[in-house]
Amino acid sequence: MSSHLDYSLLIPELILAGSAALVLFADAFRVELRLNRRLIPWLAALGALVAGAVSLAYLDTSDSFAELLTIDDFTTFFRVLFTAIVVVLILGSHEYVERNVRHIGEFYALLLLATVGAIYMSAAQELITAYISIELLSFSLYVAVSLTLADRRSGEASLKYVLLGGVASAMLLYGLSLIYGVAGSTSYAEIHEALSGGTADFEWALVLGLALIVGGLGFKASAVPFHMWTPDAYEGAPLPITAFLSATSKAATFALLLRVFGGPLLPVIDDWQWMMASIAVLTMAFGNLIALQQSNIKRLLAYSSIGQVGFMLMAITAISQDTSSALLLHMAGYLVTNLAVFTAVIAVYNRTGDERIVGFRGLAETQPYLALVLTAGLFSLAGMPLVAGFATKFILFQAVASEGFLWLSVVAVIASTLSLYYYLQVVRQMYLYEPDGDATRWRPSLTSYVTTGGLLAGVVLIGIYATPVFELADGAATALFA
Amino acid sequence: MTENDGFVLLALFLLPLGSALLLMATPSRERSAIIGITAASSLAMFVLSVYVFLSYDYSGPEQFQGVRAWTWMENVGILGDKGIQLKVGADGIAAAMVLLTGIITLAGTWVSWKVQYRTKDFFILLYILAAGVFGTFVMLDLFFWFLLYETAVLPMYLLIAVWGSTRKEYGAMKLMMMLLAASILIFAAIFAIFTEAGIGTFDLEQLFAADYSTGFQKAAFPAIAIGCGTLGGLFPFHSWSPDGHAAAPTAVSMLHAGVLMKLGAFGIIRLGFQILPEGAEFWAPGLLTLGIIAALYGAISALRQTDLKLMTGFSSVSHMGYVFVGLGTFNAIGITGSVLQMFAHGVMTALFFLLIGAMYDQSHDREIPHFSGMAKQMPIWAAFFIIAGLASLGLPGLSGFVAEVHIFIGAFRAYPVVGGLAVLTAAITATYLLRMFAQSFFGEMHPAWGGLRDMAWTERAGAALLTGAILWLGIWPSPWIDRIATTVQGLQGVTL
Amino acid sequence: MDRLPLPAQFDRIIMTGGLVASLALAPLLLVLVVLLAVDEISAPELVFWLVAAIVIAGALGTVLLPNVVYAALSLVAALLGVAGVYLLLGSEFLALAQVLIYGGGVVILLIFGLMLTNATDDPIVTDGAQKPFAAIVGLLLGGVIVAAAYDAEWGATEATATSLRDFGELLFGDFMVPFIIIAVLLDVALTGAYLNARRDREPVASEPPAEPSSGGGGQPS
Amino acid sequence: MGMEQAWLLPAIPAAAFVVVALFNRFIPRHGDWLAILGMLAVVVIGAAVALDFQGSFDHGVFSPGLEHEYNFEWASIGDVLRIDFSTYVDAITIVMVTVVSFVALMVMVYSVGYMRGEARYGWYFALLSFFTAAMLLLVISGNLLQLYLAWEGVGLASYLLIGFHWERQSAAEAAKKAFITTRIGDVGLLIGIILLWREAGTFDIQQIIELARAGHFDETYLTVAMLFLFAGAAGKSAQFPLHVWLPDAMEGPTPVSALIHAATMVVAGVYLVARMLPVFDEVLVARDVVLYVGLGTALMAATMGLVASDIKRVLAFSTVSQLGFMFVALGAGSVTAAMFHLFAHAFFKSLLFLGSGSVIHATGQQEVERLGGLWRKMPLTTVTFVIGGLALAGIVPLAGFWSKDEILFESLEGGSTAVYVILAATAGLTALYTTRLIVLTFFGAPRDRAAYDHAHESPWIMVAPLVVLAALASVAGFVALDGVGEALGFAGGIGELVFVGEHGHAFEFHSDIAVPATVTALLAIGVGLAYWWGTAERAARARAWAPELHQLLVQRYYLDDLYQAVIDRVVLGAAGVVAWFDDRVVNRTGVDGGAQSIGYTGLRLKFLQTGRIPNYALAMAVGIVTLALVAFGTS
Amino acid sequence: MIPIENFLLLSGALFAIGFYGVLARRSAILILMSVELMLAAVSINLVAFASYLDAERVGLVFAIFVITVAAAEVGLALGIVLRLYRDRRTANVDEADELRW
Repeated sequence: MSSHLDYSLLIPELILAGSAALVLFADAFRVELRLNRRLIPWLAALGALVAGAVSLAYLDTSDSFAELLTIDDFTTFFRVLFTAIVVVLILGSHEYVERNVRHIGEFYALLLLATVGAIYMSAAQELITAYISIELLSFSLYVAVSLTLADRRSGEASLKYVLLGGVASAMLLYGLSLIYGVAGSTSYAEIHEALSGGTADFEWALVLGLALIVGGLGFKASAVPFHMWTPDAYEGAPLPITAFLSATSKAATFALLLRVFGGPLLPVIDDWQWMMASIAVLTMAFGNLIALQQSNIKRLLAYSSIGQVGFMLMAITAISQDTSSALLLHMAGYLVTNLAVFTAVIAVYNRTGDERIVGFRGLAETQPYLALVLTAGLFSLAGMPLVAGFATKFILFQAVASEGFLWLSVVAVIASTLSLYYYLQVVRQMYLYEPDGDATRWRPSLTSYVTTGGLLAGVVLIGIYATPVFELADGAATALFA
Repeated sequence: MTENDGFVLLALFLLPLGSALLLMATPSRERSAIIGITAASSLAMFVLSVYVFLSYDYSGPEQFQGVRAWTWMENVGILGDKGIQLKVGADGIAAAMVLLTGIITLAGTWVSWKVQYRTKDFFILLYILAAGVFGTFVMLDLFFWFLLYETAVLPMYLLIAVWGSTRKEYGAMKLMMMLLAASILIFAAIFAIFTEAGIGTFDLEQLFAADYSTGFQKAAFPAIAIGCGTLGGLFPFHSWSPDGHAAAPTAVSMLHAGVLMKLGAFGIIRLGFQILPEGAEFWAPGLLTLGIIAALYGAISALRQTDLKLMTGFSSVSHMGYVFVGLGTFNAIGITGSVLQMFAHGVMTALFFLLIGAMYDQSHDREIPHFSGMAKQMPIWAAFFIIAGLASLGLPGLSGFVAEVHIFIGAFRAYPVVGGLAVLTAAITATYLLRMFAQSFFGEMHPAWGGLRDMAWTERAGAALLTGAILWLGIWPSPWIDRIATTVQGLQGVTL
Repeated sequence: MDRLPLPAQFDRIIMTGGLVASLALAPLLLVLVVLLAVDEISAPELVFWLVAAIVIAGALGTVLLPNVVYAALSLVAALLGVAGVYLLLGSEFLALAQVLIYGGGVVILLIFGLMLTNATDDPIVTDGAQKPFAAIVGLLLGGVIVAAAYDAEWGATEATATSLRDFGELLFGDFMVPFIIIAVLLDVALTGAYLNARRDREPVASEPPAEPSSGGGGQPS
Repeated sequence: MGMEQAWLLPAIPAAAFVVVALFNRFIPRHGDWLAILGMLAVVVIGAAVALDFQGSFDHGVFSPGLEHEYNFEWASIGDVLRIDFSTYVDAITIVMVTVVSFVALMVMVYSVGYMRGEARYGWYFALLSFFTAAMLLLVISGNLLQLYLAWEGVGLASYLLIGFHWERQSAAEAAKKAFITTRIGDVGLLIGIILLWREAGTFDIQQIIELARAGHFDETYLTVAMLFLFAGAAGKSAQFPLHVWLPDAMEGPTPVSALIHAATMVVAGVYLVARMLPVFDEVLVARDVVLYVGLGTALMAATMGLVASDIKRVLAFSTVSQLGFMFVALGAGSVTAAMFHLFAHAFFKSLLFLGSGSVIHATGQQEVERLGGLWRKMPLTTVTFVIGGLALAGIVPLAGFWSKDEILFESLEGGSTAVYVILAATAGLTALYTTRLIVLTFFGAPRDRAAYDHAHESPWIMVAPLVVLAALASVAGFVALDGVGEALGFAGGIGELVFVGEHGHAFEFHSDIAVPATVTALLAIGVGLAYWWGTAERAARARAWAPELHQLLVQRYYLDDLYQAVIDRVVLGAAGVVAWFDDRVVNRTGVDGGAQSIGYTGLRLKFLQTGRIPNYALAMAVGIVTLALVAFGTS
Repeated sequence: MIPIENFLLLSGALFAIGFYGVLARRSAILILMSVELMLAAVSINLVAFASYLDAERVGLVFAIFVITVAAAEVGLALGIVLRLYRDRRTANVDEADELRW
């Protein structure tokens, strides 16, 4: 390995980590420094914003740090995506955090560090780095999930997450070790070479390794049957973290999946394609079927996000440059939609403190604006037209079908039709019933307005004119397969 | 139509969308403003649709007129040149359907001014629906075609569940889920077609031109036929229709039975006949069979219904059955007939629902046996109702006859027996309608309904508009037939 | 062994444990010696099998023993055995690290955990209801892995030792970034542990957590 | 002004309809005068057309192409399907136009008196105009589809007029029954039309006839087609088995019965068959069907008329029976006789109806059992009614005599002796029930004093049409005589003019037929007088002698009950089954069931989520192991 | 010398045993121990491959990282276990099933 250590490539992450440290510091010494607690989120958001802005400077570069991390359009895509997510989340949830989280310094620091991990997952081009990044993200989330100390569910969720996470990473590691043994290297490029050379000698070892990797990463992506932690963790976690789980950690995992299965493991696609396909089908089926029976909004969204994972796994199954670009497009649309939903839910929760779906009764009366945002978001998740969901799903499924997996995309369409049913359950509560309890109109905070508004705009915009996003995604995919 | 009329076609569905946005902006207190906006935009839509209909040049050389395309995205991912474009254009069929939509939207808007509860939201959703319908008719890009097709279905749920009556939630959910379950098949078909064509574009005209293996066509057509057919109330996928209509508020029933169900048949023509002619030819008999079953089935079920709206719903199933019979004949006369029937049934059934609504809003009762001698209490209402009924039972001189006779002729041409059954159905239709008249309109006036007032002016206007359409088509149908027939004769593989 | 940094009252337990272990090992040792004598296996293999035996025994003890303290101790045995394996594979540094981190740190942590959670109170009911399934799955998994291992043609017989220098260069040269990341990761872990383990739930105002400085230390440059 | 303007005939009353229907509230007298003026115009134009026609008629030989046809395209699909609006005028048309326009005029005038003070007075006249328009359109239409259009139009008019007093449930029911029954016939008609089109590729009647003559059609195919066509005719003309609606149709106002259900609409069927007779001639099977249906109906209706107690129903049955006569003539292949009888029948039957109307108007009573002795109070009505009756009975020299004589002759010619005998017997029955009717209504002792005291002669405006029609009923028969025709200015006499092409010879008098017929009629009248004069105890005895027979006749051979049963049991039963199927199988099982089962699956599945870490881990482990094992198996 | 299969065999057995522990044990801490075993198995694999097949010895680095992460994980997990214990006086994972379905 040539040690070409160009730290300038890592500036955005340094900024993120630095601001994380800064936030911790400020929170710790805020008494001495006479800092207002409210400043901290803005500090964190600012850091993330700067990082995102800086990372834009890396457009069209294609360089690598010590052949551990690639900085190309793919990475840039995700850098921007993740920093954007974290900014939006911080802005959208700071009231919630003030109310429900004691250690806000740690909270925001963790968000930022997790983002670093997520970015490196998408940038890694070598197994060790990838693994460490995964763990960084996971650990941050283990902790973050546990952060509503007043709520015992939070602790339970975190325990489940951490223990099962440990098992999962053990599985993943064992798989990686086998791959390492088979290919004799941890570098994506060299693995690709080795595997292209023919794998007759190690057939079983290889497929076992693949199976373990699929399982391990399937856990992170919460794919059935490795998804079991998801609903519990989502329900126990503080709402912003739930959002983060369903947004960043998922996206990062898929970035990694794209890198790994689209790169080093591509030569042995025949060995893992069917695994992905079967897991995808299982995931779609389970996620959507169980979601039909939920009564808690967090859990509902958890299961629905599982269902969504199924759609994305299809793209991995039928991986190719086209599907990857379609997947990236869908992911972008999905993230925006998802955040819109979550920020709206958070805003409502700040008012009602009620997680049950029936808690949304008559929202159309008391807060029509948020009701609209939620409806748009949920419809978009269900893949309805005029909002992001339809266009992105349509293109994703079409891409998968074009790769010869028509049956898979048909299953997907069935699943997403099914999903509409439970999304409608929420819409029903908001529009069909009068609010029980106080029916007085109320106004969410300005930041909620801004964030939800922005996201709603995004949802609609992607829905009716997804072209720019799609072109970015296509660029990223091109970089990935270059 | 010249190419610049593409802007008109674009305006056709941007207008309702725009006014929906405008309505969102207006505070819901400003009732007069809302009424003003809706009045203006619905009138504009009507005028535009009439213009489109009239200016379609049926002697002109090209099939699609007013064709205009705006590139949406191309050369990214799976998409090649002209991958997805916003491409509008109308043929004779579309022209007729656009006119239909314009008429019904106008009438529907008028009667909806009576809505008191969340009027603004109602109109927003209604216009989104209208936009979807207009768009589907004029869209020449498969992606947008389907997008708008779904858009037309989307608002249904809330419209019915919030403003509906009786079992509204059940009806709404059932309608929504069944229709979307059906579009699964359309999705599948579209994916398959795009893949099979392999030209990386959703441009319909190119997809028409592309060649598909016969086997593929035979495999893909049923998906489209059932997928779209469900929206068209094709037996046995019709059961959303009666419940949905029974639950829906007036204007929604009007638009839905009047226009939306036509989208289904329209889809079969657009995607089925025009993309997969061989498949269509192969499956035509099947379509015909289901159609005639639906016609008889709906009519016979209607005999037993006591709820006025349910009866109308089943009669819609029956009449849409004619449409499928016409399509199934796969000859020019039959298909022309079924397009005519789409129009005729559209205005006729819209009138039905308008009238039922006008009565139900006051009486909150639709049980036929509960009424008698209504002609005394609400003469104008009864008169309109009888006209609609006569149109529906295919009385010459009214819209129904013109359409049905074409279908009959076409059917006799292909399968005389089916033709005979179709004609028989018309007699059954007469039976249940006349039974209803004799029961509810004539005889001693039931004292309980002494309080009912005759139709409001808006309703009269709407009813008059629709009746006008019924009579016009009935007495002087050539404007329709010329436009439709030229297009139909252009369909590939269709026998004369 | 009494130098293990454990509370004194564990000595007896440890003694017996060691005794039992050595008794169990004796026959195996015998067999191996015989095999060595008839030249079936080489000397290093003999060592390997001994170490392997320790590891496996320890592992089994960890997952089977009803008494949690015994379980913990046999974990120590297993992990130390693993250190031995590292030695056999010729990487002393790893062996050292293993002993220090596990023997010196992790296990102590675990045992304290056991004490703090009074897991010692109910040493009997340490196993869940799904034991049989667990056994089946475990066996299957092991079988699968072993099958894979023996199916493959690894095409290498000779383990080569690694000099500490090479290792150091590798670690702090090419793998600098992962090293930094892992530093950050440790901060995160500590934060989490500390926040969750704190007994009082009051928001920290006065004393700052120790991490930030090291978090800053996580920064390169 | 000539045949080119034939389209004016329907156009004028149609216009009148629109104006009166929409604006009658704003027009003095609700616009009845408008309708009547319209009719006058029609009569005039009709005459003009007739003159123009006969002017262009070259004496003696029948020459095709003489008929006059005017087309313009109504709608067409390329050259596949062409639907025209076309008028066609020939002798038959002329007869129909004359009859329709004249009777309609009479009825309208009469109605001014009869309907005075009615609610919806204007609407009534509007409907009459509408009916006339449709009827005239029917008779001048040159193609079958247009004919069908008009056909349904008159059906609608009849529906609305029967149900004119819709507040009476019975009226509403009767209207419904009439419409549906005729509709069933119309199904046949439409099928027949389309079947003809299918082979001929045109709706134009003359072209179809030529093609048929040229043997373009397959024999059986044509037979089927013509039978369907005849089903339509039978429906409109109330022939067995579709005759049931006509008696009930008497719920309508009496003038309406006179116009629609005696003179004009009900003869549309006859007109249709006459119009298509050349085609029927190609398939004699169908023609025989026409003949025997007509014969059966004639006899059956006559017997029922014998016992009916409602004055109007008696007339209705007699109408059915007379229509039967006409069909027999057509079945025997003679347009002459049929049209001649149609012509005559129109006058005396409308006369009879209007007379009965005048009676009802005067007494408010229409049960013959409760009338009687009215001749003192309303002499004019009585006289005219008797004239009409005798004409119906076929007594020399009244109209009925000549036409019936012609029919009997034809039945012997084209039919068989049996047919002739039965028909003659029926004629006798006709005379019998006519006598019964007249005797019970106008003579003998009044049975219902109240009605009797209330009775009075009708106003002149009602009596005048009676007189006119009575005069016509007396003389209409003579037109058959060449001399009269010549005198009227019809070269070769109306006989030859109208019935040209049947048999070249001019009309001739068949003493061998006429004498026995007349004798029978007189005999029957005698019997009738003997039975019902005075207290009619003989009639009572006769009734007691065969009560079952009497019941059978009173119950109209139980046909109505049979149909009712069929509708209630079979049709509605089937409908019930289908409705049940739709609700249970298609809906609850198919749709809701599917949905619920999906939901249930979800419910079961969610309990996999036990919330316990070991279970979760187990799931993962199982997943991995399965993947690995499958992978090993496959690779 | 020692064939590599031996080491793989050892690690495989260790991994399986560890997994068994995870599935069979109730106490969160015992489960943690079992996870440690699994991770140890992984390290054995890595080191074996490194010293047998990889001239660059990357596997050793991987192994050291694994060990570190494992240690960190124990620390974090224990903290959470303690919290759980404070919340409901037990460290048995199957009693922590408030969140389910």
